[in-house]
Amino acid sequence: MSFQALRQTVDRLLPSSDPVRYVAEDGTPLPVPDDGGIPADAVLLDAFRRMVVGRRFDAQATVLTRQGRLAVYPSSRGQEACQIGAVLALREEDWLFPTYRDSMALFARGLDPLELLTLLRGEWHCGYDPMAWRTAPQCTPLATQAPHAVGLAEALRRRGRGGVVLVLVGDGGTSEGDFHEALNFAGVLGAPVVFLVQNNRYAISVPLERQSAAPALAFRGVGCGVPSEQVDGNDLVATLAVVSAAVERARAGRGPSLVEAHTYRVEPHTNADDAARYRDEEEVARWRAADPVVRLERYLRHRGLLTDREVEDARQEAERVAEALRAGLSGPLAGDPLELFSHVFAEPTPQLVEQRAWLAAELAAWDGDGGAGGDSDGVEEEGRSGWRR
Amino acid sequence: MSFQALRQTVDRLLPSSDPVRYVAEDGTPLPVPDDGGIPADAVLLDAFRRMVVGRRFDAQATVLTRQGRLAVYPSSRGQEACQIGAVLALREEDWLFPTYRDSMALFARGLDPLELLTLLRGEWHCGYDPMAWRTAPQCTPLATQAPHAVGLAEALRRRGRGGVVLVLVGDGGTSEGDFHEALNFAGVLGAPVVFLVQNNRYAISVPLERQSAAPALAFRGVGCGVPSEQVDGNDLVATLAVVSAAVERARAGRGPSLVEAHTYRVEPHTNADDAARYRDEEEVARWRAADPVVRLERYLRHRGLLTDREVEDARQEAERVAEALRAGLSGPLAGDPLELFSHVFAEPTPQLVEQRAWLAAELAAWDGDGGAGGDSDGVEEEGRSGWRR
Amino acid sequence: MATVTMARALNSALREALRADDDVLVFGEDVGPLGGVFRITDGLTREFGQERCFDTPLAEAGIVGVAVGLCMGGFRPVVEMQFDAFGYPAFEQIASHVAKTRNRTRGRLSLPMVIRVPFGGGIGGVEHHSDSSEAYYAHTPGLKVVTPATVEDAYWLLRDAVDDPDPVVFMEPKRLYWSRGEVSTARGSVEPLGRAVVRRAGRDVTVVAYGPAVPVALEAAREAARGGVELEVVDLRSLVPFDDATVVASVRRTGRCVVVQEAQGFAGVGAEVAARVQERCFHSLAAPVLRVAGFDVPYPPPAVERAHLPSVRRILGAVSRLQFDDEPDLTHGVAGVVS
Amino acid sequence: MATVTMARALNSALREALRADDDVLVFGEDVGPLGGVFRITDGLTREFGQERCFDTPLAEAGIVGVAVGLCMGGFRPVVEMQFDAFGYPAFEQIASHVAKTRNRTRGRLSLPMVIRVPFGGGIGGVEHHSDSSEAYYAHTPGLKVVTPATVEDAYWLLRDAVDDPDPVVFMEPKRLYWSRGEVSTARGSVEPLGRAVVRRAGRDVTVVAYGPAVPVALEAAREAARGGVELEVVDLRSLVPFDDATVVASVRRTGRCVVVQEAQGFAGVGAEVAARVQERCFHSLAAPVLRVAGFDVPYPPPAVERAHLPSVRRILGAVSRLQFDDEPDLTHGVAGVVS
Ligand SMILES: Cc1ncc(C[n+]2csc(CCOP(=O)(O)OP(=O)(O)O)c2C)c(N)n1
Ligand SMILES: Cc1ncc(C[n+]2csc(CCOP(=O)(O)OP(=O)(O)O)c2C)c(N)n1
Ligand SMILES: [Mg+2]
Ligand SMILES: [Mg+2]
Repeated sequence: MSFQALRQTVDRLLPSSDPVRYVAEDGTPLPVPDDGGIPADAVLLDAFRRMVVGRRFDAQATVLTRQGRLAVYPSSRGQEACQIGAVLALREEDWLFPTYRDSMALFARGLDPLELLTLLRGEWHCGYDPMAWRTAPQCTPLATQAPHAVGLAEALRRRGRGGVVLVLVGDGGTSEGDFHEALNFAGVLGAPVVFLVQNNRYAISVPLERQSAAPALAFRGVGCGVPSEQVDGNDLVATLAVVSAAVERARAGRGPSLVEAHTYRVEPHTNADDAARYRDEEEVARWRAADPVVRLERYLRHRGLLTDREVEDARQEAERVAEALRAGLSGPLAGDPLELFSHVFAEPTPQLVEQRAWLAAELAAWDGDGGAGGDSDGVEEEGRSGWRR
Repeated sequence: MSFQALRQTVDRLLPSSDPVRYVAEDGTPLPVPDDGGIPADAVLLDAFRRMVVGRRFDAQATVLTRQGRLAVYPSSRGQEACQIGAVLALREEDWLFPTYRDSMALFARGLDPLELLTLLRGEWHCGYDPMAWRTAPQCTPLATQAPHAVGLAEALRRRGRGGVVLVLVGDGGTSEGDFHEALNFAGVLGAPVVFLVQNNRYAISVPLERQSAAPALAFRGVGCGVPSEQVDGNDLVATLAVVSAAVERARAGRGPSLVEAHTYRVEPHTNADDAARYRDEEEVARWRAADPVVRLERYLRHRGLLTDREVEDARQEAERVAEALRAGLSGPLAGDPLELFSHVFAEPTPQLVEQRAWLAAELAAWDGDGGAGGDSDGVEEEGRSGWRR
Repeated sequence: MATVTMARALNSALREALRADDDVLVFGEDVGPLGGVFRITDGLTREFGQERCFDTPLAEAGIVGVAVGLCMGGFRPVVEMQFDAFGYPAFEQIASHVAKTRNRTRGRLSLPMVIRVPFGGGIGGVEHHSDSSEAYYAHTPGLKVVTPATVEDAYWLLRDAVDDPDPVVFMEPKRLYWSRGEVSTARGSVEPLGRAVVRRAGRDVTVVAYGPAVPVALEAAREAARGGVELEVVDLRSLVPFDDATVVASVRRTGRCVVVQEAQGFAGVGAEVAARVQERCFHSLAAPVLRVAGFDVPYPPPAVERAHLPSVRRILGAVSRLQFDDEPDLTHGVAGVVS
Repeated sequence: MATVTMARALNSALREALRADDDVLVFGEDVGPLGGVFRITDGLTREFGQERCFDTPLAEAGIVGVAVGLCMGGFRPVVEMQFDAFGYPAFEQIASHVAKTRNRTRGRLSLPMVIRVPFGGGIGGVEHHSDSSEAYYAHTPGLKVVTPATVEDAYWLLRDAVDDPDPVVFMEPKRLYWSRGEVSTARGSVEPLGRAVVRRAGRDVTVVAYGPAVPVALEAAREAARGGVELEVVDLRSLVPFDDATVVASVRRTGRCVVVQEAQGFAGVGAEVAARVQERCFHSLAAPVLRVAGFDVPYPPPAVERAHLPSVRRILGAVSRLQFDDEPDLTHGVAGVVS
């Protein structure tokens, strides 16, 4: 490559030095670059409604963990703009690869709240049909979903029937080798995939400065030939615009991109975390004040697009969703132990058939004894049938 | 970080758009930047001598594979400038982390050719004492040595007694997750480590363009906050200068760097490879013509530093080394089967003690039968004692 | 002698190790100010500073690989894999380097590191938080693999692991973190790393267990005793090295053996125990060595994990089948699991 | 019926699979124009183009992870890990995703992929080129693990693996790549994936082996026959699923069993076989099930690898010890290895 050509390539790949922002923290519109179209009004109103409802859903989920109705819940509070903004950039034919953190993204994708909480409730590992929703299972092992996303994008490219893949990764996840391997693969394959790094400044307790010395995580792209951008992730308008541009570039056959959305995890990592051990309230308060939902509301009101009426409607829908969530999670945790053997392989191996028969016999014996669960696993003490020789 | 500060940081981290070059392909000196000092004459002459001897050693090793005296040999031909240039940037107190490819680097480090060939000969996995030589074992699993290098650099930093680490990686190796994890760790720790990527344009048969879409591999650094540079790896003077600058920056406590040296693997991947299957002779011929040894010779002659006398001396030393190599590898492959158990743990486990006793008894019985090796492993057919019930 | 939780005993062991040797370092994900997600490193950064106990980027291969380099520089790293499934990204570093470096270098380069791996289920964890990965490590020559079942062992085995000249994979049974027991910082009679211990003597059947399965086995022994059957419970403590002597002596005495593990059974450590026992005690055995293990399925979600875990009932079921025929018993009222 | 090498049979199997189904893709390191370092993919790029058979960046986790995504998009990837030790970087992808995705999604998402792993030693390879990693995979629920020992099986098991709706780790015994045999592209009587096969009938002792150990076992059987002892050699072919029926039937007939594997013994597949056999055939056994395996050491350098590999002598040694006492025999003239 000539000196000139390389300079141009590099300039094209590097992100802007300041995160893209369309809306000031107080909701005032900012000047928008020529090529950065503002999303349509209807889309922004829809986004606002989803953010309001999502926020309520998120708060309700956190409350349900305290009541033991969810095993664990990693809150999205404060990340509504980047999760919802990113997902609204997708069409139905596109694919989403979320992490455990991305309940708002899944909700914006249209999934039933109960189905998307199946994992976190402890009922099964994935509660929805990934093929039907074009949404991969929520991924727990950090960044391991990134190569899957690239592979699926490559599959879509090969089928030639359209479709783009959006994969979500946390700031911590970018340190994993899999993230890098996926980014590099995407560059080589030219696959239609968008990597969205939600940089919420913490990986559980590990702060960004111990995670990477990068000037910004968006600078990872250039080293793999992937065009990159950074955006204010609490600015829904900018996030939606930047991710949409990346998605449409992929759709047009112009390959992968990386977007870093700067945001903040307002709540502890999960309900089980104790964030006071590693960050101070002042920092959290500052970010609470930079609330993405409030910012969008002010912006929309400023532009005369939103009235009290729409806000009230959204609030009411939010309450309905919360109510449905409470109702849906009020029952006991369902689970058929014999399902353990049902999905290991398309056809169970002889070993699994045998083991299933053993468990079935054991369960039958338990029933005879007067109820399942009446056995000790050494942790909890419960009554059990007196075994005698 | 402010917009301005970030721009400056990024500029500091990015490599120059053209590989640094001090010597033209025909040996003419090129204008040198103000901050890029040319290495001292004596150092350059020493480098030349090592390159000539190294080249001969390399050729001899390739010949020895054909005679079955080496199990395998990955030739360094064409990479003498970057391997030797990089190693001459080190002091004795510094550490080197080589790969299987880096015989020239090890030779320049002062290791005995026979010791550094122990691995490739098949005698043991590492033939030298890494602690004595401050040289890690030649590493085969790609890029896995990179985090080790970072860890050792961090150890040196903690001891505060100086010392810098140089780690060698191939272009292919940069695609592995471990490379990225190491680079990112180095950035965060600020460890005194220099990553030298020898981009020889092939990973076995995989050409650079299928390895990465990066404008150059040196652009990997910025995403991990590691200052980077690219250099003409067939230009010993430039390589030595650029790596020295990186090493001295690390020595001064200013953290890690990444250097990409552009070079070419002139020979097949190893003697077992058939390079005709994936690249054409024309390309190889072009690079053969850009020979780093010839280039340095011309440069030194041009500067009046080198006379026929020095060249002849180097050639004679080269023949002596080749001769010693032939002699050293003329004997049978030595190996004590009981050593299998000697180094698994500091103290063998009871299981290993038991297994060792079994093998000792078996070997004794073999001796009784008239010689070891007289047993079939199903591959080669050899005579064996007639076992009868 | 204080009564503490196993989590606390592990914390004390790390603290004492950091005090005893300046070259000991503790690092990993969230082990710094947070004190680890299970608080095993609680307070260590406060007491010893960021230099001795620190958080790293989220990169398990990197963590283990950096630890290798620190060993080369004379340090003794103790690293944490946050949950056992999150040790898998480090598998290459562990199998190709941690396990092999001493051997590779003919003993010139030793790697005195400890890789702590919280393992096993029974804590209601979502997917990837309850794997049992000990067999992967135990099958890899060059690694010692240890797991405590008592609070006192947690303390002393971890101290031994840190002091060991070789790499030790230290498997911590998560669900025993909150179990309580006595531990003294004077060594007393605690056996060293490498020895198994008879936790309960009994003449009828030897039950071999380790880690989280040991309390279940002991409970089964108490239950069996009420029915007049005396189980001898052997706690392996160390999977590698394996204490053949203790196991073999017990089985030769009892003539019967049940092996209990939580991990999926196929090619697990329990298979090795069963194979060894029958190799070495064949003529003493009155019945086959039976195994009680997890099923050969991915670890289940919390809703059904109890169905997967070895239980008192399953151990007693196996014991009850120790003298009959070869066929696994599907018909008797008391079902058992042999996998 | 043509006589070809195993390498060629594998090549034909891939070619036929690519022909039979447009969704089959072959990719990995050097599998394109070079045809793989063992030439297993020779000519495939030429015949099917870069789109169907292609080289990737050097990133094993990435290769396997991308294959997962391609499966989600309806493809059937066949990926190569260049040597078994180079599959370790992909271990997390294999253990946490390849093995678990069907189960995770209640069967909605299946991963019909094949991971080809050249394995084992005996080829004079330098470090990392001779590992036997099958136990890691066999211990991981959700993976099928298969290994051919004959040329015909190489062809048909690979075809079966590609057609299988579930992920198959296909272990290729490197040192048999150059062995020759007949193979017909009409299926004939070749057993399907999942079944073991009696390669040689014999009344006295069952020798269970797989992959590279099978020819050694057959050679031992020929040798033993000269001494009047008839060994029955069972070739497992498939480690998961495991064919209990064939193994158990054989051992119940012979009453004696030796298990042979090349991998280090501790917690290996041979341990599982020994454990299962004694569980299911205890009352038929006249002697303990003995194992002949690699030592529990890192795979040795070429100079001494022969001392590590199971040999005819060791199998015969184990056979000769099948009826005596519990102690490993150190004194008899013919030494054997039981690990
Ligand atoms: C491979 C792996 N290692 C460790 C963990 C444990 N873990 C779960 S979440 C988390 C922090 C992730 O941080 P980040 O990527 O920034 O995402 P966030 O939770 O902030 O959304 C860690 C370490 C994991 N899930 N996977
Ligand atoms: C983890 C891993 N995967 C695969 C291999 C097999 N392998 C050995 S060398 C090589 C090519 C390496 O290319 P590169 O990094 O460019 O170094 P070069 O050989 O060109 O010096 C490969 C794929 C390996 N050694 N390690
Ligand atoms: Mg985060
Ligand atoms: Mg290369």
